[in-house]
Amino acid sequence: MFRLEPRPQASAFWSLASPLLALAVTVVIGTLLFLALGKDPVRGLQVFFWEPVKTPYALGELMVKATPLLLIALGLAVCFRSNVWNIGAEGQFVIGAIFAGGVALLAGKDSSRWIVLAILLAGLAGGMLWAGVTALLRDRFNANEILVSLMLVYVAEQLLFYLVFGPWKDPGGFNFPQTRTFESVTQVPRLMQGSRVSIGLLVALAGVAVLWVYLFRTRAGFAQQVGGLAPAAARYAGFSSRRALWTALLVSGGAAGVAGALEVAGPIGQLTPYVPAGYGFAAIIVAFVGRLHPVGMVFSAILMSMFYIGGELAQSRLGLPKSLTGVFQGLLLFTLLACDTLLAYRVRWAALPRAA
Amino acid sequence: MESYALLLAATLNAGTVLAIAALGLLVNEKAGIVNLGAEGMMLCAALAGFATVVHTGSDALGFVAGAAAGALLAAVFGLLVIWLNTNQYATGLALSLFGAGFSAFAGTGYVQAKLPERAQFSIPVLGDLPLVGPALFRQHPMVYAAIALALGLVWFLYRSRAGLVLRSVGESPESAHALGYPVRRIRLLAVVAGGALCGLAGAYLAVIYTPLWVEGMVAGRGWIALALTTFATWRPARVLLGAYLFGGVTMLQFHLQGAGVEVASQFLTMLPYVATIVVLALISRNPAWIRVNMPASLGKPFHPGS
Amino acid sequence: MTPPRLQLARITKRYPAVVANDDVSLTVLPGQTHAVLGENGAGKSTLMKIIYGSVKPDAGQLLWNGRPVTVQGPQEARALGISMVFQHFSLFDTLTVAENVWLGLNKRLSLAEVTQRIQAKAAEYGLDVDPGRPVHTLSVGQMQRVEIIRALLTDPQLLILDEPTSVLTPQAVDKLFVVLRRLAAQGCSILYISHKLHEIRALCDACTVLRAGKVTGECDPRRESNASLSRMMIGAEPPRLQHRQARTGEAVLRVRQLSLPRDTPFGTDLEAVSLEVRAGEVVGIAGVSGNGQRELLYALSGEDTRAQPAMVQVAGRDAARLGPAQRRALGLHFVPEERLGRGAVPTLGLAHNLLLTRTEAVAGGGWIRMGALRQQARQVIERFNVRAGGPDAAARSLSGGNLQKFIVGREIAADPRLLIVSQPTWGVDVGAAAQICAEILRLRDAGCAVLVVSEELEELFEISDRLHVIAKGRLSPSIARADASVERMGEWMSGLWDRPHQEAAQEAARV
Amino acid sequence: ATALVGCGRSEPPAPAPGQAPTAAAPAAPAPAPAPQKLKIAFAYVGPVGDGGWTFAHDNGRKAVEKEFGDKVETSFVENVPESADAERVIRDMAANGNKLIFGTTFGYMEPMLKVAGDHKDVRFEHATGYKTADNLRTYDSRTYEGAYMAGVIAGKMSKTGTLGVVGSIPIPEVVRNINSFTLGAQSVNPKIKTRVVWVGKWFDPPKETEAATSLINGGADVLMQNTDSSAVLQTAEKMGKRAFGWDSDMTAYGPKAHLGSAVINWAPYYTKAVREALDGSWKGGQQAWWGVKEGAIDMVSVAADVPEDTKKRIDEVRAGLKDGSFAIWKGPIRDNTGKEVLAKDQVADDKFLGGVNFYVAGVEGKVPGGEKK
Ligand SMILES: Nc1ncnc2c1ncn2[C@@H]1O[C@H](COP(=O)(O)OP(=O)(O)OP(=O)(O)O)[C@@H](O)[C@H]1O
Ligand SMILES: Nc1ncnc2c1ncn2[C@@H]1O[C@H](COP(=O)(O)OP(=O)(O)OP(=O)(O)O)[C@@H](O)[C@H]1O
Ligand SMILES: [Mg+2]
Ligand SMILES: [Mg+2]
Repeated sequence: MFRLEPRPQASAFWSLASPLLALAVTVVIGTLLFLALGKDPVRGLQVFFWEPVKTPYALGELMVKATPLLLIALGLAVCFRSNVWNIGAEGQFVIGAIFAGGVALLAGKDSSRWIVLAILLAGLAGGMLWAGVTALLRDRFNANEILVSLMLVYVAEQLLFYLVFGPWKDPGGFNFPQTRTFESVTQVPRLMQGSRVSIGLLVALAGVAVLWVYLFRTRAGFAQQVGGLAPAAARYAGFSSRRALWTALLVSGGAAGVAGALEVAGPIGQLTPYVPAGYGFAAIIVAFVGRLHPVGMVFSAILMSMFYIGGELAQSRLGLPKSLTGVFQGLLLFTLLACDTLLAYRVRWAALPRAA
Repeated sequence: MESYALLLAATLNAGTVLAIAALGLLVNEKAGIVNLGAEGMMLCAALAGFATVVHTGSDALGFVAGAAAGALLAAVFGLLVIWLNTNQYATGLALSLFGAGFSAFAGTGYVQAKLPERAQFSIPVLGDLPLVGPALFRQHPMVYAAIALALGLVWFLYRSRAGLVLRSVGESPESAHALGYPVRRIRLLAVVAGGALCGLAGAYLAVIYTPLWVEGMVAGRGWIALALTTFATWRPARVLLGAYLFGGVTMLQFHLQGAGVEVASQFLTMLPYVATIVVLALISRNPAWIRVNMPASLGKPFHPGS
Repeated sequence: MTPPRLQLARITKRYPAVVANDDVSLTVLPGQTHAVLGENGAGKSTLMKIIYGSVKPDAGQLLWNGRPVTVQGPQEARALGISMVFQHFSLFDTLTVAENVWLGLNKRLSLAEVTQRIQAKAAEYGLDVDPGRPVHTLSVGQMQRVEIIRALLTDPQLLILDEPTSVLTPQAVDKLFVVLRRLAAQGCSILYISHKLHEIRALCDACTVLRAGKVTGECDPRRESNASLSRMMIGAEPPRLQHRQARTGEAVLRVRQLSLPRDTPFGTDLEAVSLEVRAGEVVGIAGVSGNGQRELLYALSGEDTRAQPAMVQVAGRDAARLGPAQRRALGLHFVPEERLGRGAVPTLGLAHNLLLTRTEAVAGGGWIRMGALRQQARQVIERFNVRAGGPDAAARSLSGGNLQKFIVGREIAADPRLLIVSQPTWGVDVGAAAQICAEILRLRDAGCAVLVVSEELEELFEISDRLHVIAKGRLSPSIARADASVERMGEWMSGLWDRPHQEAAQEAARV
Repeated sequence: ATALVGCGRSEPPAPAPGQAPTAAAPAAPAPAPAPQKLKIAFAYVGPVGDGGWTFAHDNGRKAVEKEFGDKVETSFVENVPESADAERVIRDMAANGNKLIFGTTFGYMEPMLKVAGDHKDVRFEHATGYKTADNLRTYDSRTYEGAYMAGVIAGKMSKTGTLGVVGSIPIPEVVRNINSFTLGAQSVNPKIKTRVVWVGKWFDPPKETEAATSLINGGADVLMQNTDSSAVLQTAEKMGKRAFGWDSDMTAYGPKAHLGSAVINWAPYYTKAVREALDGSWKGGQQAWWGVKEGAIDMVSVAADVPEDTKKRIDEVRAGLKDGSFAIWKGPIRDNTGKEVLAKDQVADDKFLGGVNFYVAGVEGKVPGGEKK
């Protein structure tokens, strides 16, 4: 029988090794899955892990996909680290997109380039507002934030549908449920020619740096996390749990809202019913796989995007169903959680007690 | 009149899936475990149940397969959460994502497959009564089974010793351990039983309620079921009531649309979710009340010192 | 000749960090009341849990009535006739007394039968409890009665009691001893754990002393003195404290008619609590736990800010509405009784744990200067002789006593005007306890106002200048240490400070 | 948990999932004599197994493989969200040597336009859109013709005089179908009423079931749906009412309830497009809207208990649509507020049909998000 023995101190080695082990296990299971499906596993792995980074263009697309995931995950990390279980980032993303879209629709041909800033700020405000509803209900009514934030996703989506089917519908669009295409002046500036990567990537990377400093080098960030690690200690120290709650939700809502703004004012360019693309949910995995660490999340966002893109490529190249992506993502999170046990515990082969 | 009787019937039917799943989650939570993977379990179970009926033609086997699928996934969740002490929320989310992905992946061959025909159900004599007959006595047996399950759980939790042990494990696993109860095994059992019930709900959805398999067909019912346990302050009879209330609101949106109420359909579609939020807020308002009813160790890990 | 009731032979139990029991042997005869004595962490509870089957030994053998047995679990232990009352209650707050008892019985009884048996047993031993009441509405003493009745209902041949008296008034202790003596007379063996020497001398007829997991002595306690027992226990007599006369200054803490309704269903209401702590004195608050200490401390530390502003005054300012950080700015520092999880964050390093109450290493804009922080931690570690892996060692990797030293050190090094300490030496070995008490007294002599809340009367007698007693959410008047006796304090712990002495003594025995 | 699992719309013709033609499956060892195969790619919005919209398109793809054998090489990517991902997928298709690319949902319009601008040598076909370019053209199906024929049967078969429609999303296509269904019913029973319930999704069988139940409870006894599953038909079967199959022949899902199925067949258009691409006659900038006339739409498997004169009426409608002698949208037509939208004998053009955003008289309620009056 093996036994788990708690370590006095979390293992530094395993905090790096565990994600790698989890990835390795996922790859092994994936290989078996390819074999079971009668596909060449080498080709399969190539499609998932090599093709998405093969060319500069492919790399750029990887970044386009990874940017909103990373941005949302950064915000969620603040939540999860402070024990606030916001799983409604998708809704905050949608409301951010709606607010940003609203501003973008106001733009005319002669609007200034600065309108982009207004759009991003509107996204920020929208995301914060929506997360603020959850915070308010939690703060005032003690309502469980998991359920409230999740229910609000559905509400946000319906609001979006209402707008694009109703008041904001493109008058010249043959009644299709979508707004006008935004003026090109509202386009979030691209980083380079020939790639869709926008300054959103820079925003996300700046977010990584800011979050690192906030979490590990400021007293406010420290106070924020104590509530998650030991709520009684936070109360003892006088770190307000209400403040932590509001900060967590506003930061993560704001991040999701900005991601929504970047998405509609970037690659999408208009509001459609298809704005909610599941980033808010996928970012939860990104956050956990990245260990809620700013740098870790950069890697996990890239990894997760590889799974998405690889899933599409696996179809066109290998004829495999796309749902493989979901299977891989779920597996990775499962194995990571299991491997993380090694952080806090040591595995021991224990002899059965001798009854001598 | 007639149309209200029918609305009631539809409500009972719509509430049944939620009721069974929520009662399963209640069993979990009474033992102190929150399983956010309900949606994933229900999806896999819906597929398992549906596929079984496609191949065997037997509804009963379909229910068994659904329950087994739910139980199996719950067991994996339980092992991670109870023995490896992984975070319950994160593990549940992983289960939800995995279940959605896996069922979509494995279910591609069953989309739009056809189930054998089956007879209408009606209780003799009672089913022929005017108004109440169609409203109450022409439902699938599972509708009555859900009610029986709720009553059975009331008895089990509050009258039987086994139920007391279950509650004690959710209240204070440390004390239960000290008294010699195998806390982790009891919790696993509760998680598996809860998973089986979620699975049964999923199978009922795909085999009877909408005899179809479609990816993502549970469409958030797992999450609503989770909300219902809090909503009902962890009491089986209230869970049942909540499920019907929710089923009622769901049906009401269509009823209102049909009745020509001039509200954008999106706002009506929002209704069940908004209603959940509002009720959740009202219920949670009194922390003392929640504390007395909520299993004290809910969501917290338990490490037995050995 | 009848075989011994219980024989332990060469029991060993290792934990990752310590050997909790090292080659322990022990014999209990039928009808014997056998004490197991030892300082904190000596391995007493571990040994008892091994007997009760809830912990598996790594090596060694157990003989029950002469036959070797392996006890697989508490259920089996109870079937053999072994019952245990735990150091930390194993009760379920939201369940009723009868349900709690039911859970501790093996037999397949109905709840109604259990209720009936509880009433019968309670009447037999004069332990009154109401089987229908939820446990969270009971006082701590009543809770223990439930534990004891639960144990008695299994008709044990061996009853294990792990520190049963730490939650009882002296009078209630006497009452418990009556019950135990009666049990022993009926042939039931008792294993009695305590580190209160006088109790052991009064009750037990055999004693095994443990130190660091090893048996260091066996004796008949009736023939020993406190000093001799203490030598066996810690290898020396406890150091005596230097206690100088207090030179008191102005009042730093003033509590006036503090009334607060409980904020959880399991709490206690505070009723018109008034007290004053002056600079340069140590005021002690005695009382059985669960009588409002927790609520009072929350209201004083700033973790509960519901009181009217003037009800708590720190350094002359209305402070009842201020949070902990604001009160700290006024010079109030607080050491809570839970070290791990409240006084310190278990997973964070010691340096980061300083940040809970200290801000010296925080620069403008909230920037944490890691170097300065580590340096500060190193200083605390050195000054207070904390044994730890360094400033980055996780709080949970420290032993209880060392963590307590670190936390007390953290607060003392802040140079407080008012220090509030809860259970300063709870679960700390004698050496560390003496060091902590000495530090507190040194602080007092330097002109700091100190308030100590403790359940250990001896400790309060040693360090306090004045004493209060808290009972049922009310606070007694203060009494000078010289005027306080164990007996009197015991009466007060039942809330009877306004009754004549005679009547109070009788009442106190009943609560 | 996204609300729009996102199926373009509508559904497939003919064969049930199992027996779909496996096309160029055993294309032999393929010694590759053809130096230049035409690579064709399809971007699908849903899963090919949805038995609905995407399934129908995939049947069209299979028909192409069958028709052209080893002259072509097809591939597809399913479940491509109508979000920022679409552009990447379509761009990847173009970059990988595909010379003809089909995008099968409205939401790919902007991405396809962008990619088409960057890949002038690739031909793009976009279903249900309205924007075109030199190398991008659109195609769609006149599903409303099927809805009209269903209406004719429904008008005859309804005993209560109330029809029910489970609507997905109130875009003009769906509103047009509801109206055409009602117009068909009124052609045989002028007093007929139609009730509409929207589920807000293309594909959510449990919701469709609930909506159908609610319609039946409200008195409707013949149902039609403009959603992608067979749930409505199955509900009608369970509750002893009648209903239609949509997009594919759904007889098997409700043998007793089934009145007929309005089916779409993409094969004719796909075959034509590929042939043009192969022989070089393919031209961009066009908009194709095919219906009964081109064999892209039909009403099949009409129930045995439908009276002969109704069946004859269907045949007449079909013939009339084929030779152009019959128009469904011909004045006078009033909306349900009484306003005349088409004057007497005026025939609606495609532009008018593309903008239908009102209910005709006889349909109850108001189009969600419809024009403010
Ligand atoms: N992946 C992680 N997950 C959770 N907590 C982390 C993680 N990485 C670091 N931490 C915590 O954050 C705090 C700061 O860690 P970090 O590695 O950023 O700084 P450091 O190593 O203390 O300083 P420096 O980088 O200057 O050496 C530590 O308390 C550490 O426990
Ligand atoms: N589950 C456990 N895991 C690791 N170490 C343990 C465990 N239980 C006890 N220990 C350690 O074993 C030693 C003996 O603990 P034990 O509880 O038996 O002491 P004790 O004599 O009862 O002390 P106290 O007077 O404080 O009750 C201590 O050092 C303790 O930290
Ligand atoms: Mg570092
Ligand atoms: Mg102990």
